[in-house]
Order: sequence, then C-alpha cells, then structure tokens
Amino acid sequence: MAEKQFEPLIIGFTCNWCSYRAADLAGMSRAKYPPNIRLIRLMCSGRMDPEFALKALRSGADGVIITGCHPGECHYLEQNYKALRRYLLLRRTLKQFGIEPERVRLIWASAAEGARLAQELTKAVEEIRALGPLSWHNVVAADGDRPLELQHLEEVAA
Amino acid sequence: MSDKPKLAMYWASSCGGCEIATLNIHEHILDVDAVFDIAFFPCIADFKIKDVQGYPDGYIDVCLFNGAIRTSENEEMAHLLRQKSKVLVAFGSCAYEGCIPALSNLTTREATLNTVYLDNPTIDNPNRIFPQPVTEVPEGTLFLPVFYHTVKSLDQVVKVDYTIPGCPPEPHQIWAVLQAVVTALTQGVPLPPSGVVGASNVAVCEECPRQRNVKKIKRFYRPYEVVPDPDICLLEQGLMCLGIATRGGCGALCPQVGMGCRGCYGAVPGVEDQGAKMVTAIASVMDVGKPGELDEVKLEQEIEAIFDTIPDPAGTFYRFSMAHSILRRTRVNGYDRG
Amino acid sequence: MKYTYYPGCSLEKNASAYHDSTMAVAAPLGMTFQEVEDWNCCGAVEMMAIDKMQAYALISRNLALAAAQTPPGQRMVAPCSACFLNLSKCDAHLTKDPSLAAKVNQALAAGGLHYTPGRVQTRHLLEAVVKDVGYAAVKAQVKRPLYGLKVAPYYGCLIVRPGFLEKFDDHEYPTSLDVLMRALGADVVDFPMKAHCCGGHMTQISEEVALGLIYRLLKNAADYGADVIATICPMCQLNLDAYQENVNKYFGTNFRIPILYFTQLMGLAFGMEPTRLGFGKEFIDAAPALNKIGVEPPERSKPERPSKDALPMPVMPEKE
Amino acid sequence: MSEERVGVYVCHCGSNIASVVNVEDVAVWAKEELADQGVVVARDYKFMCSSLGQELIQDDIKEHGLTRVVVAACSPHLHEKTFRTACNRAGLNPFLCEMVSVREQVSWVHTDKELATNKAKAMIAGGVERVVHHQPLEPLHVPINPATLVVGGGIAGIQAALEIADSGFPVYLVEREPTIGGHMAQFDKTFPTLDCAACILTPKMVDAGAHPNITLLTWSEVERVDGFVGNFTVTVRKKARYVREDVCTGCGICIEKCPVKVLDQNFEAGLGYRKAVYRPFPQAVPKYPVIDTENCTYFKRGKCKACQIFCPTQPNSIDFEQKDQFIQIQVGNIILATGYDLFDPRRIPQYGYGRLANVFTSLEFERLCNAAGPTNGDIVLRDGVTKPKSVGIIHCVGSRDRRYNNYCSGICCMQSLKFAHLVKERTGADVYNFYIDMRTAYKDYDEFYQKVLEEGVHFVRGRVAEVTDAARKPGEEGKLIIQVEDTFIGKQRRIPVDMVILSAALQPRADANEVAQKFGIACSTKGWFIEKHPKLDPVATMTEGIYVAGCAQGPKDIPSTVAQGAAAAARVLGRIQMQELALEPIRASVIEEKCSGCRICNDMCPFNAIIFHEDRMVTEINPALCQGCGTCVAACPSNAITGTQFSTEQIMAQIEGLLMFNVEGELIREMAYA
Repeated sequence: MAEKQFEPLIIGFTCNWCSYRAADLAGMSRAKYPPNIRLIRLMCSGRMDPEFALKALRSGADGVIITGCHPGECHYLEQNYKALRRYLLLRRTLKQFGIEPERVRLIWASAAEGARLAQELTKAVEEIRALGPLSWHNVVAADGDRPLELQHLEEVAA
Repeated sequence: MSDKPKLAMYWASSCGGCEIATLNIHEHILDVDAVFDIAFFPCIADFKIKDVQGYPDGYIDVCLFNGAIRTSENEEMAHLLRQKSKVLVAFGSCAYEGCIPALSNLTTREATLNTVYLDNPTIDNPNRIFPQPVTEVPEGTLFLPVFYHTVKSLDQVVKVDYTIPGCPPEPHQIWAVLQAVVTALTQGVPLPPSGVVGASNVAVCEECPRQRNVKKIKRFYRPYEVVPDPDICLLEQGLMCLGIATRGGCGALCPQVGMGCRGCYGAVPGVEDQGAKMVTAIASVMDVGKPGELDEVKLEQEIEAIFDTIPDPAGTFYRFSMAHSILRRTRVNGYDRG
Repeated sequence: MKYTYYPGCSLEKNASAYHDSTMAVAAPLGMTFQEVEDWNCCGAVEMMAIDKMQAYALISRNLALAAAQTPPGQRMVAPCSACFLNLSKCDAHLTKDPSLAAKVNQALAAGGLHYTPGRVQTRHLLEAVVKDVGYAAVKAQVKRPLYGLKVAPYYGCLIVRPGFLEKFDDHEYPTSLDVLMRALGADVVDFPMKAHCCGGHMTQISEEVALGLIYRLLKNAADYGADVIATICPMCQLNLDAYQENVNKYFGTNFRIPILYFTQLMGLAFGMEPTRLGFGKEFIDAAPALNKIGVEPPERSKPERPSKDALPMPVMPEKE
Repeated sequence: MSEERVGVYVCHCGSNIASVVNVEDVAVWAKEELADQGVVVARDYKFMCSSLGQELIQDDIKEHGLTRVVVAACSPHLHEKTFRTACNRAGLNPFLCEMVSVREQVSWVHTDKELATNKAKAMIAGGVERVVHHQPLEPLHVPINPATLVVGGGIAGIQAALEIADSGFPVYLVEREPTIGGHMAQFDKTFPTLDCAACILTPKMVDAGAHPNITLLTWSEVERVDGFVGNFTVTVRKKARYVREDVCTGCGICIEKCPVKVLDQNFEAGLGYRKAVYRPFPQAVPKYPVIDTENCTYFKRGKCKACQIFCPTQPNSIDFEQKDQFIQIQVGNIILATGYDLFDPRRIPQYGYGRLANVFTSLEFERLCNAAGPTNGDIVLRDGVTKPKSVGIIHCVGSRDRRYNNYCSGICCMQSLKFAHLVKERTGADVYNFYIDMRTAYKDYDEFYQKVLEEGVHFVRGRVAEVTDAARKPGEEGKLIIQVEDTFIGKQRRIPVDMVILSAALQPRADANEVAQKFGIACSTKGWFIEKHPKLDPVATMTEGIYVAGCAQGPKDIPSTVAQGAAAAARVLGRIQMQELALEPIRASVIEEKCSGCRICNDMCPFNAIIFHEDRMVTEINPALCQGCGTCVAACPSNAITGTQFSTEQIMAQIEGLLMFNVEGELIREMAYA
C-alpha cells in the first residue's frame, strides 16, 4: 500500500477588502485549491499580529499565510507596508526558532485575483507539504526529559 | 521550633542574584527574621533535602523558588517544595519565564554541553568527558541529574501561587510583597489573589522619565556605537529598548542610565508573547518605504537592510521570556522525534 | 580608475587611431588599462546569427580570461561598440539563463577556464568617460578648445540600445556625446540621425544598400553644416570614411566630411600632437576641417529675430 | 465550558453546499462535539437566507435563549447583513452573529467530500470559539454638515458644484488657477458633435460664479484637511491676487495698460502671450485679474504701477500689499476633481517636439484652432502665416507605451479624429492619422470616425518610429518626415508632412500623491485616485466622505467627466439628506490604564485618529476618525489597544477552533503541550 501523503494544515489570514474577496471570487469562479487551508478574516493585513502566527504554529498548523492588498493599493492607504515590515522581522525571528521561511508566507492578492490566489494557495500547500510536518507539540515535548526516580536524586543531593 | 510561620528560599537553575536581592532589603531582613522561621534556605543556612522531606505537607508557609527548571533535580525539588509549601512563589525571572538559562532553548542540549565541556577556549578536555546521568564505578552506581533539552519555567512543572518578576526583583518590591505576606499572616488579612505581585501592570515606559515623541526609527545601533542623548527615548535614538513591551515596577532603572531595557520583568499583563510584541512594535515604527516610493523588490531589500542592524532578534526579544513564550524553544532539524 | 581593457580586433588594425588616441587621452583623465591577455575575437555581429552556442562560448572565453586576470569589481572597457555589446549581452544572458551558463562552462572547461556570470561588468569607453570620469574632469583638461569646429556626434545603433543594461542614455536620441563635445569647446550641430545604422557589414553583402545608408548619414550631417562627424565605433568610422568616395560616385555628391573618433577630438582639445592621436590615417583628410579651429570662441550670432507673426517655440530644458 | 448559548445553522444553499459538504453530519456533529464550547442548538436547512430560514433562527433565539449565533453558509459579504438583521428582530444584538463561509471557501473550491466536510467542521469550530468572545455593539452615528467642498474648478468640479448648489446646499469650489474652467476652456471644439467648447462651458462657469449657494475660491489651494466624514475642517490658502475683489469691476484697463508681455505657458500652452496682470481669458470667472509677481515690473524693480495708476475704481482695486489669506471652512463631504496633466512629449525626443518647429502638442493645436487663440483660429505653421498642405497626427504619444504609460488615455483617438476633421475643413490639407488601434466606443463616436474616413483623411496603422527633418528622397526637403511601419501593408513608409500633431497622453497631476495624502485617500503608484470599487462604487473613495470625479480618477472624456461629477454630487446629496450617518462599529480604542505612553502606535494611523495627550502621557483614539483597520491594535506592545469585532481574544479563539483537528479530521488539541 502506498504510504499516505502528508496533509499539511495551514492557517491563512486575509484582508477583508482584497484577499478575502479574492477568496470569494475564487469560489464564485469555482477555482480549486486544496482543503488544507483555513482562512481567517481580518479587516486589513495591518491587523496581523505576529502572535497570531505563533499561536497557529504552536497549535498545530504546519504553515501560516498572510495575505493583503498589493503595495500601493491598501484600503487603509499604507497599512500593508506595516504588515510587510512585521512579516519580514517575524520571518527572521522564526528562522532562529528553526522554522523554515517557506512556512510563513506573505501573498499580495487584489480582490480581482481569485484565480491567482487559488494558484498561490495551491503552491503554498505543495511547498509546505514538501517540508513535512511541523508538529510543534513534539518539538517542545518530545525531548526525552523523563525525570529520574526520586531515590536517585536523593543519593546525589544528600 | 517556634510556631512562627515558616519561610523557605530555594535556588534552582539561576545565578544567585535573587538571593542577593532578597538580602538587599537591608535591615528589613531583621523583620523577616522576627516574623519567620527559616525552614529551608541553602544559600544562607545548612539544610539537607532529607530535612525538607521530613516536613509534613504544607509545613512551609511561604517558599520563594528562584531559578529555572533545567535539570531533573530542579524539577524534583520543585515538586518537593510544592508539596511541602502552602504558598509557592516563582521568584525572579528564571522561575517565572526561563530568563537567561532558557536562551539555550535556541539551541540543543548537545550544543550547550559542547560549549561548556569542549569548545570553550579555557577548557581542556582531551578525552571528551561529559557528565553522565548514570555511571558505574567499582563502588556502585553514581547518578547525576538529567540535563534537560528544554528549559522550563516553574509554572510549567508545578502550580505556582505568586510570581515576582525581575532579574533580579527589585528589593523594595520584594519587601513590599513580604510585608503583605507578613501582614496577612500576622493579622489574618486574606492574601491577594494569585498572580504576579511586586510589579506594575503597565509597561516600563510609564516609569521612564525620558522624553518620548512619535516614533520613526531609521536603523538600530549597538550600545558601543553611539552616545545616547540623555533626555530622549532610547528607542527613538535607535538603541534597542524593550521597555515598551516589558512590565514595569523596576522604576525604569536601566533606561534612566542610558541602557535600553532588556525586558527582565517579562511581558505586560494580557500579553502572551513578549517577543512577538517586540517584533510587531519595532517593525511598525521602522521608517522605510512610503507607498509609491519604491518598487516591491527594492522596498523589501531596504527593509531587510534595516533589520540587519538587529543582529539577533530572537535572542534580543526573548532574552528573558523564552521559556514562557508561545514557541518556547527552537526546532532542530532532524531532531523531531514525533 | 583602473579598467580591464578589451581592445578587439579593429583596434589592432584599421582602427589603430582609436587605440592610440584612447591611450593618449586616458593618462590625463586618470584612466589606466590592463589589457586582457590572450583575448580573442568577440564574434562581431555575425557569429550570433550563425551559431548561438559557439558565439556565447567564444565571447565567454574573453570574460573568463578577464575574470581570472583581474580583481573583482574592476570594470572592463571596450572602445568598439560591437565588442561592448557582445561582451555585455553575453554576460546578461548567462546571468539570466543558468542552463546556458552551464553549457558555456562545459565548453570553457576544455580550455581550463570557468566563468561565473555577473563577475565582469563591461562598459563602452564613452560611458566610462562620461560616467566614471565625468564632463567636469574632461573640461578641466582642455587646453586648446575646439572653438568653431562644427561636430556632428554620431552614436551608431549599438551602444544605447541594449535593454538589459541600466539605461545609459536615451535609446532613440542620446545626448551624452553632444555634451562631451561641447565640453571640448566644439560647436555641436543637431544630428537627427545620430543613432541610425551605418550599414555595418552590408558593404560586403549588398553595397547598394550600404551606400544608401551611409549616404543619408553624410547628407544629414552636411545639411546641418557639420565640419566633422565624431564616432565612437570602428565599424561606423570605416563605413563613413572609406566608403565616402563610393557614395559620392554612386549618388553624384561631393561630401568631404572627415570621420574622427571622439578620443581623437578629445586629444586635440587636450593640446596633444595630432600624430600621437593617429591623425593622418583617415581617408577623408581631416586637416582642412581642423584648420578651422579658432583661438577664441566664435561670437554667438544673435538668434534671428522671429517675424512678428511667428508663434513661440516650446521652451526646452537647459542644455547640459 | 462556555456560559454562552450558541446556535449553529448550516445552510445547504440548495445543493451548492450540500453536494460537497455533508451538512446533516456537520449539524449533528456541532451539537454533540461543540457542546463544551456552548452550542445548544445546531440545525441544517435548505436555504438559511430564506424568510423561513431566518425565522428558524429567530424562533430558536427566543425559545432556546440563544446568546450567540453562527451561520455556516455563504460569504459574509453576501448575507452578513441578512442574518444580523434576523438576530436583531429576535432581540439579539446583531453583532453577536458570526458567519462562516462554507460555500465560497469550502464547497465551491474543494472536491473531496470527506476533506471538505472536515474543513467545514473546523471552520464552524473556529466560528463558535470566536463568537463567544463577541461583544454587543451599536452602530456609530455621525451628524453630517450640509456644506460640501469641491476641489478643482474644471468641468467635473463645476458640474458637481452646480448639482449640489441647485439642490439648495452650500458648496465651496476651490480652484488653484485664477479662473474656473479647467482644460475644457482651452479647447476649441468638442467631439463628436463639434459644439464649441466655450459656448457650452461658459454659461456653466457663469452659473457657478453667480450661484448664491456657491462660494468661489479661485487662486486658492487646500492647505490642510482635518476631521472626518460629516465634519471636515478644511484650511484653504487664498493666494494674494493683488487685486481687491470687493472693488474691482473687471473692466480690464489694468491689463490693457500693463507694459509687460509674458509667454503664457498655462492657458495658451506656450503658444501665446499675456500681460503681467492678467486673467487667463476674457470670459474668465471670476472676472478679477491677478498679478503675476514673477514678471511684474513693480514686484521686480519697485516701480511702474501702471495698473494702479490707470485703475478707475474708487478706492483703487490694485493692492500691492495684499497677503495670502488662510480661510477655514466646515464641510460634511468633499469631492476631488483635480483633473490631469498633459504628458510632456519632450520625453520622446525622436518625435522632435521642441526641436522641430512644426511639431505641436494636442493642447497647442487646440489653442491654434481656437478662434480666441493666438492665431484667431488660423491653422498655421510655427512661422505664423503658412498654411500646412499636409498634416500628420500621431496617436498614443506617451500612452500604451511601456516606457511611459501602459494605459490607454481613452480620449486621444476621438481627439485626433476631431483634429483631422478641423484641419481638413479649414485648410484642405492632406491629413494622416497614425494609430495603433482605433478606439471609438460610446455614443456617436464611431459614426464620427466613419464621417472623417469619408472626408478623405488617411489612416496608417502603426506606431511612428520617428519624426525627422533629415530628408533622404526627393520631395522630402523642407518637410517633416514621419517614419512608420504601415502594419496593414507590412512596409516601412516615410511620409513627408508640413505639420505634426502629437496626441499626448493624459497623466495624473504631478502632485497627485501629495493631494491624496492631504485628503487621506488612496492613490495608485502612477497617481490616479483610487475609487472604492472599480465597478460598483466608482465615485466614492475608501475614505468616508471623500469622492472623486473626472480625470483625477483616470483618463476620460467630457461626457464621462460630467456624468461622474453629477454622480459624485448625487452621492453627496444622498449623504446630506440622511443628516446623520451610521458607521460600522469596527473601531479601535485605548484602555487607558494599560497604556504606558510609549507612543509606538502614534504614527500608525493615516486617518489621524490617534491622539497623544502629553499631559497624561496616554494615547487616545478618536472613534469617528478610526476606520477600523486594526493596525494600531496589532502594533501595541502592551495590548492596550483593543479592536471591536476583531479583538485579539476573538482571533486567538478562532485560531484555536480552526485547529481543532487536522485535514483528515483527527483531533489536534489532545496533542498540544501544557
């Protein structure tokens, strides 16, 4: 039997004005993308708090996608520039935590780019699939730190 | 023994600064002595674990536990003291959130041991001898505590009643907490609700006398690169300061003398991840790229160039709070044993 | 400033005047040249059309040699427009297409060479003079300004057009040579055909076509009253100079416009001996034109007062 | 265990959702598995948005005492309002309802039924976890000042101003030039009907100038905009005219007596002259002249004063001491109609403009054939006398060209056809039009094209390579030769003509970015103002209360410009009639006790909603200015800023819910570490 392929789980953050509507459009035009992505609506990519990404990664997501309006097209004028800066600094920080930059991505998508968003999401799923599971609970818990029996400790300390 | 309340203070994975800070309450230590019996305090008086094990459960009224959980011994002591104490206090940054010991969560246990026993320039260890948890010798079996892969905070192994943050906690804050406990014990006043005590609920900036303006930061400097203006917010001068994301209570001592806050009081209440808050705050106020100014590639390059002036973001932003952060440690490729 | 120097075949033979004058003016401008040892032909204009792979390999050999012989960051200068185009084009294509680079390097390996795309940056001599040296430094060297000499600046079709390089001058209507000539004191005439083709190797394929192309350049220069045409390319110089008599015969004209390298005019303005600058090797004698050079700047004739009916001309941004 | 009582409603949407997602299973699952999260009712229904579906929710709210509602159906952009209203009818605050888009994000984009059902469940779990943290909210109400500011006095601005003023509401019309009229006032004829531009424009200008509801502020610029929809405070700089508007009668004697002639780069497009004291053209509105201090002899050398000496009014209208004035006006809405700039064809040197005398820009040509222009309408060469025997008109100069502007300027084809017709009619010359594609959409335009074709105008399809005076062939001497590839016959052609007209592109105003910033609206990287929706909301902007009209939003012809001016006015009038405005209560606010005054957030808001109180050293957010993007919420390192509807608790809870189980449906939560 062929081994079951790994199904990554990805949380996507969308902007109410562009990428969330692009996702709507992808639906309306019946563009297909893998069901590995679950989206959250924010009003703007500027609302994207790095804590959200950390929370998702720790809670079982294998990747995080942040989406927003193309530079220069932000509904709120320039907040996506702030999102970009936060994303870049977060990515640097996450690298030190051993998280591949490919797992946390930034995609610009306008409300008209339904098909493109679907393509980008598909690409992201495949690339994160290739990286394998993140399973953060294992990263933290599975360190073999089984405490020794108490009497051992007693002999050492006493 | 008298029927005075029993006080304990124990030192797990930490530097000893907390004990010094405690003694630094000066003559108030006499008040402490007047109110308490010292039940366990290895730093100032001789005690054996056996003594503690001999106490009935809940015998110790207040146990100040400082230090992170780095080894199996630390963890066992945490369990033991939890069992024997009515009130367990995570005392200082190590016990609260991992502090400096937990920075080693950014690497592996193996790399840490290598640094200590092999690669350090002052070490000569030709036979590559490392401490082993179990060693057989003709006389029998020797045990050493297990050195954990991940440094944990105290509350990640046992239930903690109170936390006093700081590296180390400020003496006046320690005294204030002890006073509250003393009052509670002597006058039968109920203890405050559990949680963080001996600190402010607002970030360090509130206590900082430096003048603050709308922030636009062009780049960061290492402390040796510039002489800071004595009156203006350090962050605005490009000097890394974690005061914006750090719980106050210390009196903003570091920024006042020109040294950016390192973040030792941990995250502001209500914040889960101090480092993430630094990432978002710092990135928000970097002065680069207005709409329409640069094409996307150039913009990204310029931003990256500015971030290059922050050499170690994880180590800087999580200097004290690594063990208590959302991710807690680095993921080592190939290490996953899931 | 130190450059890697790729002379190219022409500068060894028919364009020796270009080489000599380049060397002569380089010194006062602080340009020093390190010639690529064992360089080979750049493939001229035909090789690309015959076999791209071979052409890339041929050109890359020069790049590989230059890379091996010179420190990183040192720019290469080619005075010949075709050499410049081939060298820079090849590097750009290798950078863009790693599979092409791999193939080329396979070929280079046979000669024990290797080239990392992007390592050698090539500039045309004109660009090096204009951008690296600058107009002010050129002007500072002028000892005998070319007052009164009417110069038509001729760029040819190759150097301003590559779209893969950072744009060095306008593709269609370049002006850098105009400004340079003005810095020498010359009177620069408008030359609308300044970036049109000189005919290239058409003289060898279909002389009639070539003569037509050469004719219109000469006529345009003559229409605007040019005493000389300043060129930046050996091919252009050869075509306009050596075939000028043929043009005259074919079209029944009587053009006598000397075709000079811009470096020759620079040398002249720097007060150098004409023989040092390769003068005398041209087919159309430059002496009569050069005799016109005055000592004083010519008095600017007042622009003709437009008739009262005339509509005003659009305001142009200040020249230079 | 949640204290809230949550109802979950899963819509079939006919078969749109049900054919891919097992909706019955989802509803049963939600009731059983999400009980701990507070779910007390979970149902599936054929069409939740139908009145029966809505009643189902309303009944449950009453019967089961639901405190929260989650509807798993289509996108909230479609039916959020429907379900919020339903909740409201049943007495539940509408903002306690959350929609989960299992149609657009699940059934329409996924095919594997099992995985799609898993995803739908996870999304509902996210919705349930989130909705528990919702807060009841009330919409924000803002009163609307009935006055309107119109910026730009071209035909778009005039039209908008008149529409509003005619409806009885005050308008401030601000124009930076000395007169209103804009580009249209410079034109001769307008396509396709060939009405004289002045004949149709000047009456409107006069109306605007005399309208009791319109305050005309010409020779003025907007300096500052404060406030927000309904309550803008605008500071206008009224530049010194040096002519007293209260006494000047506009007799024009000062202009007559002024000894200084100045090349008029503005109104006459550099083709004619004006005086140092001038009004751009005789029908200017207002009629008061203005002194150009750069060229006035008095301002340059301190003497002359001819204008003052000859001024017949009592007291004298000329006032050399006048200073710029700053005026503050209060308005509820703003219409931006700042127009366009013409592409400078000097940037395409091969077309020879500026070098070759007889190459003209389209605007120069407009002045040339305008009866009030420098040649009194004679189409002549630059020498001022010779009539051209042949004229080449080049389309797309600076448009549809990767080197300059990618876009089509929209008007140049029709404008060039108009030029061709005028040349033909007035000179009988041979006319060549060089075009890439002929774009003559809209009413009566293509008929005009056919008419011009029939008049014998030549059309060459191909982009012109160059315009040169370098003659090569007999017949080319003394002419301008147009080198072009005629793509219909596949040949290079050289066409000698006497005159060349360049139909230059329309470009955004050079200062469009600054203006956009001043008004806090979005602007494309090029400089066109961005409308709220390109199709469905083409005159509003993302900033409440600010509208755009005319070429400032993108190139367009006069009919579209007028239509857009009127449309913007209609939107504003609608707003004024409402008297107050209900705003979506998605707003950020500062919890003052948590604010350390670090000022990280202070520069986060492009709408200036963030205020810092130096005295208390805390930050505050003005809810009326806040647009709810949440950028400051995410920036605050103390979590001292909260955002309604998108609070950190709501998002964090939703993340947890979404990650309840993995793609295959296995629970993740149990694996999470302590």
